[in-house]
Amino acid sequence: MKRYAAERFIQMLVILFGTSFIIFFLFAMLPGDYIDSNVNLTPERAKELKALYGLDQPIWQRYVTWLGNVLSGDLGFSLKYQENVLSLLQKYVWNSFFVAFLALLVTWSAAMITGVISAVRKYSWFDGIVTFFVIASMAFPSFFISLLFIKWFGVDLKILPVGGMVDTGSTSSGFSYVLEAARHMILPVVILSMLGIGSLTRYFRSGMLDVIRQDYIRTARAKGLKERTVIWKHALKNALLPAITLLAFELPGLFSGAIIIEQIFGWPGVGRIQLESVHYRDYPVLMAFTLFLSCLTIVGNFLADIAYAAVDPRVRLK
Amino acid sequence: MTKPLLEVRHLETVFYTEEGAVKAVDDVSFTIHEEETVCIVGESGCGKSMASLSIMQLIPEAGRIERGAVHFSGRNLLKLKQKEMQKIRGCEIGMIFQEPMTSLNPVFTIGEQLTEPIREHLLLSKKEAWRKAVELLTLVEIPHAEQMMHRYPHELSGGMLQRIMTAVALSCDPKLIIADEPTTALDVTIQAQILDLLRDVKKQFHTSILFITHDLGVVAEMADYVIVMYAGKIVEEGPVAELFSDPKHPYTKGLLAAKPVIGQRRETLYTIPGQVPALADLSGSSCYFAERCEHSTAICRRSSPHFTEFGKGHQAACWLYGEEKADE
Amino acid sequence: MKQQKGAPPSLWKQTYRRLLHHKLTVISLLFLCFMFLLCFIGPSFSPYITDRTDISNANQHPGVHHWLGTDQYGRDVLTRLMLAGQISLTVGLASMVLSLVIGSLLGVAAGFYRGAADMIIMRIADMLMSIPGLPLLLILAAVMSEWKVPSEYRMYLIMMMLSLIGWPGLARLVRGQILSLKEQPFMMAAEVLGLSDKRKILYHLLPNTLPLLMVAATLHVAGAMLSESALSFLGLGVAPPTPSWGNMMEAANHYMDFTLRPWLWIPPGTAIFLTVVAIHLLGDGLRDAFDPKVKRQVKVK
Amino acid sequence: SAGEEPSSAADKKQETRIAHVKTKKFKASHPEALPVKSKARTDTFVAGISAPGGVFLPYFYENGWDGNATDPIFEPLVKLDKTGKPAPALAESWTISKDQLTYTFRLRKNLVFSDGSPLTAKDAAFTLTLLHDPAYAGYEDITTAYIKGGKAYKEGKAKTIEGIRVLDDRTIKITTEKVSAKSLLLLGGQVLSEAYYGKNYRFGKLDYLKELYAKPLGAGPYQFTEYLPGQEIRYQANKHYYSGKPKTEKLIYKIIDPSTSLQLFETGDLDYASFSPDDDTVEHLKSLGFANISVSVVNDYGLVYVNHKRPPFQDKKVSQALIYGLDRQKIVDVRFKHYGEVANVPVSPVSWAYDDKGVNPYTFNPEKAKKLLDEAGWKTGKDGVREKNGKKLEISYYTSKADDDFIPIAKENYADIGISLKPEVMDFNTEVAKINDKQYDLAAVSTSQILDPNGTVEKLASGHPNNVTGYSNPKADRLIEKGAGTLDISKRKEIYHQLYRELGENPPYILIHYRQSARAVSGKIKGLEPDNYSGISSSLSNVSIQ
Amino acid sequence: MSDVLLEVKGLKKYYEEQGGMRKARNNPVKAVDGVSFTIGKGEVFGLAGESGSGKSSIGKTILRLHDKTEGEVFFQGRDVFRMNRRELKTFRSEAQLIFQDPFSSLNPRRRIGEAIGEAMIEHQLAVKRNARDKAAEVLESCGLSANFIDRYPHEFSGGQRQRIVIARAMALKPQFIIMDEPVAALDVSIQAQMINLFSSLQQRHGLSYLFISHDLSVVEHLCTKVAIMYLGTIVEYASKEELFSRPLHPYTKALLSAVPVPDPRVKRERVMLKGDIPSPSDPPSGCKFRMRCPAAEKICAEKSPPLSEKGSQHFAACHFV
Ligand SMILES: Nc1ncnc2c1ncn2[C@@H]1O[C@H](COP(=O)(O)OP(=O)(O)OP(=O)(O)O)[C@@H](O)[C@H]1O
Ligand SMILES: Nc1ncnc2c1ncn2[C@@H]1O[C@H](COP(=O)(O)OP(=O)(O)OP(=O)(O)O)[C@@H](O)[C@H]1O
Ligand SMILES: [Mg+2]
Ligand SMILES: [Mg+2]
Repeated sequence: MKRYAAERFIQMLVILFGTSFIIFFLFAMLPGDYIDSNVNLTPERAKELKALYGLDQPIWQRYVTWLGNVLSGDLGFSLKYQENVLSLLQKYVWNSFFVAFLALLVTWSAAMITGVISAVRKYSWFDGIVTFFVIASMAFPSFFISLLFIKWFGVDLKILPVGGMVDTGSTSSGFSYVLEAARHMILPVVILSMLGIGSLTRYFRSGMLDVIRQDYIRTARAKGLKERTVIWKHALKNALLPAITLLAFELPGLFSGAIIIEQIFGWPGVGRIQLESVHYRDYPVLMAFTLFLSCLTIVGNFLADIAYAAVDPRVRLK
Repeated sequence: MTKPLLEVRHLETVFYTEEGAVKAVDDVSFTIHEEETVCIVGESGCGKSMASLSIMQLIPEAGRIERGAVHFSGRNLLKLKQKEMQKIRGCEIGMIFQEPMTSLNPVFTIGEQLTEPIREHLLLSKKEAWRKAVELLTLVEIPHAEQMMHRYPHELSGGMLQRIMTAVALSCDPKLIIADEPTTALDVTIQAQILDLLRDVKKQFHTSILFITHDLGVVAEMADYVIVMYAGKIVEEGPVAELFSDPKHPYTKGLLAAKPVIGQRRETLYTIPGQVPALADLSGSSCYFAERCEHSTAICRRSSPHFTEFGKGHQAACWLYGEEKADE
Repeated sequence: MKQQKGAPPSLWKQTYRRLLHHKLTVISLLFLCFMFLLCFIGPSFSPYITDRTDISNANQHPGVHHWLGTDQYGRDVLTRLMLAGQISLTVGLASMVLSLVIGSLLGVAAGFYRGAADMIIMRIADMLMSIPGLPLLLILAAVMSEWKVPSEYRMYLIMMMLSLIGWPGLARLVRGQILSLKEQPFMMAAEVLGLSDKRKILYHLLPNTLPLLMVAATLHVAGAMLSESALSFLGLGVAPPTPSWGNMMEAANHYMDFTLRPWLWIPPGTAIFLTVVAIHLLGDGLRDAFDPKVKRQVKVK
Repeated sequence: SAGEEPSSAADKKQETRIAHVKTKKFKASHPEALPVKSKARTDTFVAGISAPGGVFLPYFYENGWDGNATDPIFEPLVKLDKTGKPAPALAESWTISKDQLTYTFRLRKNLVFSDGSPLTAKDAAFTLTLLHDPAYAGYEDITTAYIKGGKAYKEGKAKTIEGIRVLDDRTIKITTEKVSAKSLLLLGGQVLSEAYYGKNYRFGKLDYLKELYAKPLGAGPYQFTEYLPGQEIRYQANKHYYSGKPKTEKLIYKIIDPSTSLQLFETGDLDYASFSPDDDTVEHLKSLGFANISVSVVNDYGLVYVNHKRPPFQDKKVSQALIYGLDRQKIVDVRFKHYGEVANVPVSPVSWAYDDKGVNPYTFNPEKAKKLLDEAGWKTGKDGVREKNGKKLEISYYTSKADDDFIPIAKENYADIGISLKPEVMDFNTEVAKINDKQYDLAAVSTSQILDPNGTVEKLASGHPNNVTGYSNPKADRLIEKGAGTLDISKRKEIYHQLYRELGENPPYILIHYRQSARAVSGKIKGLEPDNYSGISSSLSNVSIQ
Repeated sequence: MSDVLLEVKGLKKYYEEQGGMRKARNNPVKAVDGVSFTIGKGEVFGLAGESGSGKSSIGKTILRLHDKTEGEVFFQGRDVFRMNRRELKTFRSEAQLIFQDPFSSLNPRRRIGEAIGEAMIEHQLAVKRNARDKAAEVLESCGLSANFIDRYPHEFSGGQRQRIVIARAMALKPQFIIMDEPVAALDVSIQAQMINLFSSLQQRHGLSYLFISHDLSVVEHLCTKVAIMYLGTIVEYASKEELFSRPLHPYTKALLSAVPVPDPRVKRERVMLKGDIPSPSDPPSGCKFRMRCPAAEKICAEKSPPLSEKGSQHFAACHFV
């Protein structure tokens, strides 16, 4: 276990280093830097500012400086937001996290239920309809679904808010705040879930189809267990196993996949920060965010391994 | 002889596949009496498992029981509702499967899997079920039964798992145990242990056993009564001693002769020529063994033979013995 | 099936026969053929092939002259839909082929040779997987204009880049498959027979990953078409005025067009949807059909 | 004035010649049809804002939206009125010396910041000094005000800035070294409290201010209460505001995506929103019933840069042909759907400097364009594309708008006259970088709000460091310099008129459009008069809710 | 003893568990733990023993499908583990392996004609043009119809597939074939056919077999020499007649007595073994069989008995025989 953790850790460092390197140098290939985008600056002023921000140094040196700072725990200072990157991300990342997490929850539970049912009743009308909806939800661009839902639920039916995280000017706190935020979350979460649910449902369906054919399912039936127990206890737990590996890539994916949706719904998440960091060449933010996602991927992988071991006794630690 | 416990009548199980309808079990009838061990032998794919699974109504999705009746303790199982059938499975009829490694759920402990049917059928509390499970494990000669309850299947050897499967099958004191090739995946020395155990259990609990195997040696050790199947049909059946000493059907004869036996040196082995037919290619109106039979005649290819009685319940389905043969 | 006694049908023939057995798959296949014909041959029957702007005819309802109406420049929506289909379908297929080739090559290399190659390929895959996609796209787009890539080709280049960086998933999949295939006795047998690596990879490993690749491929076509539309939303898609289904759907982005002129977005939306559905079903069907071991069971009535 | 419906399409065309049309207003037809959400808000005014960054300190924010967000909090000495002319704000008056170099501001009596602390001329002096600090890295380039001694201070050679003198609590006198039309606004900007922002100030060290970015203190009509990142900015009426506490207790800037602002207005989440109008949008707004709509010309214009450093465009005839050959009316019609007009003068019609008399209107004329190109030596080649000395007339066009209306029309128009247009969409910063490097043929840009007409033309001066079009015209150079070198508006008006005519003859770029914007205000809101120079912020203090 | 074809000396094969969490046990699996034997030309050598005792591992290691851990293997005097690529290739045509499950050792996506032909092409026994005909020839020699060459493996029955696999091996004209439980997956009635085919091929071509099986009755029928394995080591080794008539090692005895006899009248006295086979990654000290041995004593736990000659050409590893 120790050796494993150590191996993982080294791998993680390599990956983090590699990713930061790739992103940094790709970013450097972009024409223009943060200062250049301000068309009104006189060349002298621009030069002054570049010196102030350290943008006049050669790219290598900038990378080394950046790396040094990161290693000493300093992620830098956002040029656009004039704020410490860490505190900046902290402001927004939780909002994204909540939506992403809920979406993950919804995606997985819905995919699990529909996947299992359509596997158990494969080729039934239920299976057909589920398949159809699953593909439909995958087939439309997210901005389109967002606008459609806003139109239906927000403007026409007026049952759900059009955007934001709380009602305008709301001062609610405690439980009513949670309720309010929850109402605002419904559409983004649903749409975000729709994006992922398709492939996952298919995945569960085929995983379940595999499991149902296994001998131990027949044994469970031969023991006279209720069909419910057989499917939702014996079969599902096994079908879940391979899916755990998928989970590792889901979370970072949700963070970066939510950009468009956050934008349209005015959800105060990191999506906009991320986009702006590219648009305005705010490289400390972009780099920090990239590192954050890389870490999430790696940590996700690691957690998936552990979760796998927790669920599957065959790989459990001794 | 004691009274019949299970009577299977004209059972027919059909698989609907791309190649057409496959009669995996074709008009099979037999009876199991109380405290009797009945063995079904036959080659792979001849429908042994499907016959037993049809009794339990656990055949795979693609299959359907098209005809027949299965009377168990006076009830026709095929007419029961799903719920009622559930009460019989695991409770009155226990089942042991071929592959102990894959027949236990890898993600649950032995304890969980063993107490499940006990709680489901005997409605015991968790604690009582646990106690009973430990007793069962001790009964099937598992050492350190308490500890074993917390183990996972992959931590145990095949022989142990098969004993645990036996414990599961015994958990609700069934009247009948169906053992579908319980030792095929095991080594000979372990096989001997399991066979011993089954015999003990039968003596102790007065259960009947439906034992499925393709190993004639095992049959000779276990059976009171033997059924020989070929391509979905029963070709011969009879008490074990009769059948081994005086096989009637050419196929049975072939089987007995083809098997090398230690200490019986032969230059070449007797072989049954040809291949086992694919069930899908068979039509109803011939003896399915005709293609490979040395004695086959025109009638064998024309119509399927009826059973001829030889006394003591020994009968075979072969034109060699039918009256029509005389007519030819 | 009596003719089975004679010359046995080949795997392809069987595959073909199995495909036909599955109605949905056939329908999907036919639909895709129809889509291709529509997009690549259809425009030549259109009187509006020049795609010229004509403000006096802007925003026409669907009608006799313009079956699907016109857009705000007075261009015929149907014609544009077909022209757009050329782009979207090409992009989908091309990027599928590319990422399939790269993904399976790298996956095979990693899985077959293991060792250092495996290590390096998989670590790079990890890296690529953890790089956030959107910034990367923006960067790539900007870099390409820096390199003076003509904008007509840029879209394709972006899609190529997408496949170039999108291989890790597939490579992982293929690698896993290769690893498990390598454990199969028939690979052991190939070893015993002293077959060369080339033969082992080309004739034994790759064909056996085919069902998997089939599904991955169909998923990828759908994915590529959708990401093309997402790219258009970000302004990284095909260069206007060339239409693509993605940038036609952009019309929905304008609230009034969205509510008042559904003929602007319903056709491309439906086209994407149906194509994706068809490709999915085809993928499912192909996977089953390509597997000689799977015998599809007939439904019990 | 009630909403007058234009009767026929022809009339409509006439009316939308916006240069001559005043703001058009449509009154709410059913003010009682207010959405529930809006009805529920009785003491709060909600307006939309796109993407503020959270730095609420003038001169220091890096995000234009933060400017909008700080406007209600910080009051300048001098502001611009509806017509773009300077008007008193914190300064009750100001005088400019004869030589146009010395400015003396006279502050109002008893000014205080929103925390009750006094606001004096010292605060104004502090603000200007702060901007001269070498560590100051904000957007404002105070050196263009040429304050005497400013440079010396910045370089650390002087302890104070010589040109800034506080005469008394209410008077500040600033001496500059060069006449500049920009100076008044630069000098009379928003005032920061020295007591609050200058507490820890040491020369060359401004980091301490970062702590205060999120805790603004000013003397504007509203004071900051709370910022919910990415969601909304909340304000409260400033009871110390010099012209009295605003009538509406609370103000909220809600952060929205422009693609849903109409939806949000419709559901009552916003009390005010502005749109790029078209018939559909205006009709829709009218149909809501509760919206007071005003359609007015926006203080900017759209244009396409032409890179005069590239060979084909060094010939004036080619530039002219580009304009003649382009159906700009069509572009404007598609782009603004009856709410825009073809531009011929590089300043918005709302500016006092606007005058298009005698300026060549460049009416769409492909024949003339062809002739000009012929004359310039570009002969039609085999494939219909003109060529000269073996080089084809292929022109790239950079834009950062994915659905740029210019592309389909221009591509067609130019193809007709033998020019092959290669459009390319890229992200804004890339485009800007390319423009700055003069690596382009044509590039679409849109000006930001024009505060002073000099701003739109100064970069055409051949000596200007930011002359990204590479335009060089001695006559224009002279006029530009003259226009910036005087502060007398009537004189400047004349100068600019001459300049515009000259620019018409020797076009530096392709002017495309003026546009209108539709502003919708919820019927319950009274007193809000958005204008073209300060948006809603100048009338915020008058807003009341019925 | 005539010519020695294959000589195995002190062969060991340990499966190292890779590091990492998934496989936490760090003890190597001692699948083969010091095994020596020789196989002469034309000899059929039987290897029997319980599942997991390392029979297949020996077979695979001899053919260099794995790396060895220790020991040497000589094939016709050449050290198998020192062969270069070319020699290895020749070796591959001279020594062949037939697996237990004929279906899984055939590539499901390859016609059998191709499967047989490609091996011949690879070893220059055929060229592309005549590969088909040669494949057909080989098929016929193994009792299959030549029109089968264009079919796919799944279109055959188990017995036919086994013949195909044999044909594929025979196509390379090997001298030595390792048969790894070649009949275990076959139907009873087909088993006999295969066994007969094996002996006829062996006699016709003067082949040598390493015949791996746990079915002692088959071993007895086919082999000339037999070794019994237990947990990676050979516990007894003798000529067939010797071993079956006079088993020495308690494990061999138990094994023989556990083989069920298809005759209900015969009630044999059975040596019942307690317990299960221990894990090869954690074998008991001393004699590996002692945990289950009915005759085990103290010495068995302390010393592992060497394989020593207990009769003429009859070796056994037990302290008490
Ligand atoms: N899922 C299925 N789909 C189609 N046909 C099936 C299916 N399962 C079994 N069959 C058919 O039923 C026949 C009988 O199978 P069964 O499992 O009963 O044989 P068996 O005698 O138990 O063989 P074995 O000794 O290999 O266990 C097989 O020949 C097969 O063709
Ligand atoms: N590739 C491998 N990696 C790790 N352990 C292995 C591997 N192959 C075999 N083993 C282990 O080595 C031991 C011997 O296996 P082997 O297959 O040689 O036995 P066998 O005698 O052929 O058994 P069977 O009769 O079941 O075929 C077993 O415990 C097995 O688990
Ligand atoms: Mg079976
Ligand atoms: Mg083996």
